[in-house]
Amino acid sequence: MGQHIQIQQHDFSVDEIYTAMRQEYGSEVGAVASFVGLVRDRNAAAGDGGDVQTLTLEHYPGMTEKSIQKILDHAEERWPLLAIHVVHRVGTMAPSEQIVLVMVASAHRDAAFAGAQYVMDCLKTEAVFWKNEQSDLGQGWVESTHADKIRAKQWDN
Amino acid sequence: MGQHIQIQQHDFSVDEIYTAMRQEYGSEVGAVASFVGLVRDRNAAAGDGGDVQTLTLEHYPGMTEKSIQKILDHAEERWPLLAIHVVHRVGTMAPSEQIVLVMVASAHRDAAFAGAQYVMDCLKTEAVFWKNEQSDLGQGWVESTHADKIRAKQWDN
Amino acid sequence: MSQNSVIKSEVQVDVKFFASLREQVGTAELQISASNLEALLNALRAHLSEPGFELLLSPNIRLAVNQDLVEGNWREASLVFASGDEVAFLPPVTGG
Amino acid sequence: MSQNSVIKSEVQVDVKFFASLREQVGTAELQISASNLEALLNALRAHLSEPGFELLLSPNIRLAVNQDLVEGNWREASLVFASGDEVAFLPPVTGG
Repeated sequence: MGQHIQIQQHDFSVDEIYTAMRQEYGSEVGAVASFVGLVRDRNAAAGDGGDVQTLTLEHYPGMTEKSIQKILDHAEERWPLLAIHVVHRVGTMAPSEQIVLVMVASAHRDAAFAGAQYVMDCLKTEAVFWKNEQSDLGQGWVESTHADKIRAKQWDN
Repeated sequence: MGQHIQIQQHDFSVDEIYTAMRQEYGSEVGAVASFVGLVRDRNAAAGDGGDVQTLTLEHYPGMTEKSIQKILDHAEERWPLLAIHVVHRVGTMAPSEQIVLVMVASAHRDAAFAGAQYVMDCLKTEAVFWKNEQSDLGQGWVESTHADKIRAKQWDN
Repeated sequence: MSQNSVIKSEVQVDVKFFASLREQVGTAELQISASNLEALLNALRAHLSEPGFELLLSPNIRLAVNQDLVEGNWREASLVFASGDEVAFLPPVTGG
Repeated sequence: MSQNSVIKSEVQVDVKFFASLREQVGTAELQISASNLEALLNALRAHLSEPGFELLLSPNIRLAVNQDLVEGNWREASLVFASGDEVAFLPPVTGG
């Protein structure tokens, strides 16, 4: 399976990645499921109610890539996938900017959907990133929620 | 919620639709889940084992749009969605061409994923289309599989 | 009875066949004079080949009137038509 | 004991703090002489402020050695270091 992991400061083009995936796998691909996470203007952090002005993502170069690699390996074991492409930005982003892309190609729609959702759920709880929100009322570190953890746990069954 | 349904013969640009959705909903959007179905070269029809040369989609103009409208209305009742855009091609397509796009924007990742998956599952079983595969060994009408029906039924709970 | 048949002849419905049914019936569309379902089926029985007509009654065929599916078993529904009504026979659908 | 401290001084590990820990400890990286976890924690206790050091031991902090997470409770693991090892204290992660 093709695995592509990009950690980068600059923005990404969903279209370029989709086009490359179609070119590489051609008519084997029956299904491409994608997810893009974007910066919302609503505060998700300490709950001080301020609007998000910027979001800063920190990572551990090397270990972050390894943590995502593990997630993709698990996805690959579990579903018949042709390719997974993950792009995760780091650094400081403004509302409405793209943060993360997960794109999964498979022959089959259920595998593509499950693969993409699994990878996203694990990115929330296992990938080595830290998220700091800056609002007009201050700044705060965001942790994965209880709901995130439950969602990730559900894949253990 | 913004609902967009396009039934058309010509191909579509995922990127244009994604760009328009981001522009329209801006920093309210935290999550965009997309699914593209493409023509595979493997025969899914009567099981004669021939490679697919072309796939022809037939629809019932007017009623097909209504059937999709109903699916989107149900999705909207069920999850907090900002927008759903469905493009479904009709006519004759070759392997590796795009058939269908479902793109769902939401503030929240789980709603976006569930909405997109729900719409796709219902398109398989409820949307008024008929699919004919032409292979080197003949032609055959494709029906939704038992697995498709079970998957669609699971949303009833 | 004779009054019925007079009414029937005044109501023209547009009958549509899709996909495999269109192929098997041999036509996509017919104009039929029928003011209700029973009259329509009688007209179609006369008009179509025996196997073509039997296919319309198969359990997996659904009926739509003016683009709305008839709920439940349409074969047992008492449907009354108005002129210009669109009556469509639909084999099992699949999109996506 | 004295032999232990000689060995200890020869092993330099690269200690990293991320995110909220980096802020609270006040530094991203330290070079520490320590050949095992116990020696490392002793050195950090001496080097960091009392509240900064206590934070490292909080239940939600994980430890990675050379970019591999230490499984189970790292506080009870017997970890031996080699020179150049990278030891990272990680507060709860979240991506996506």
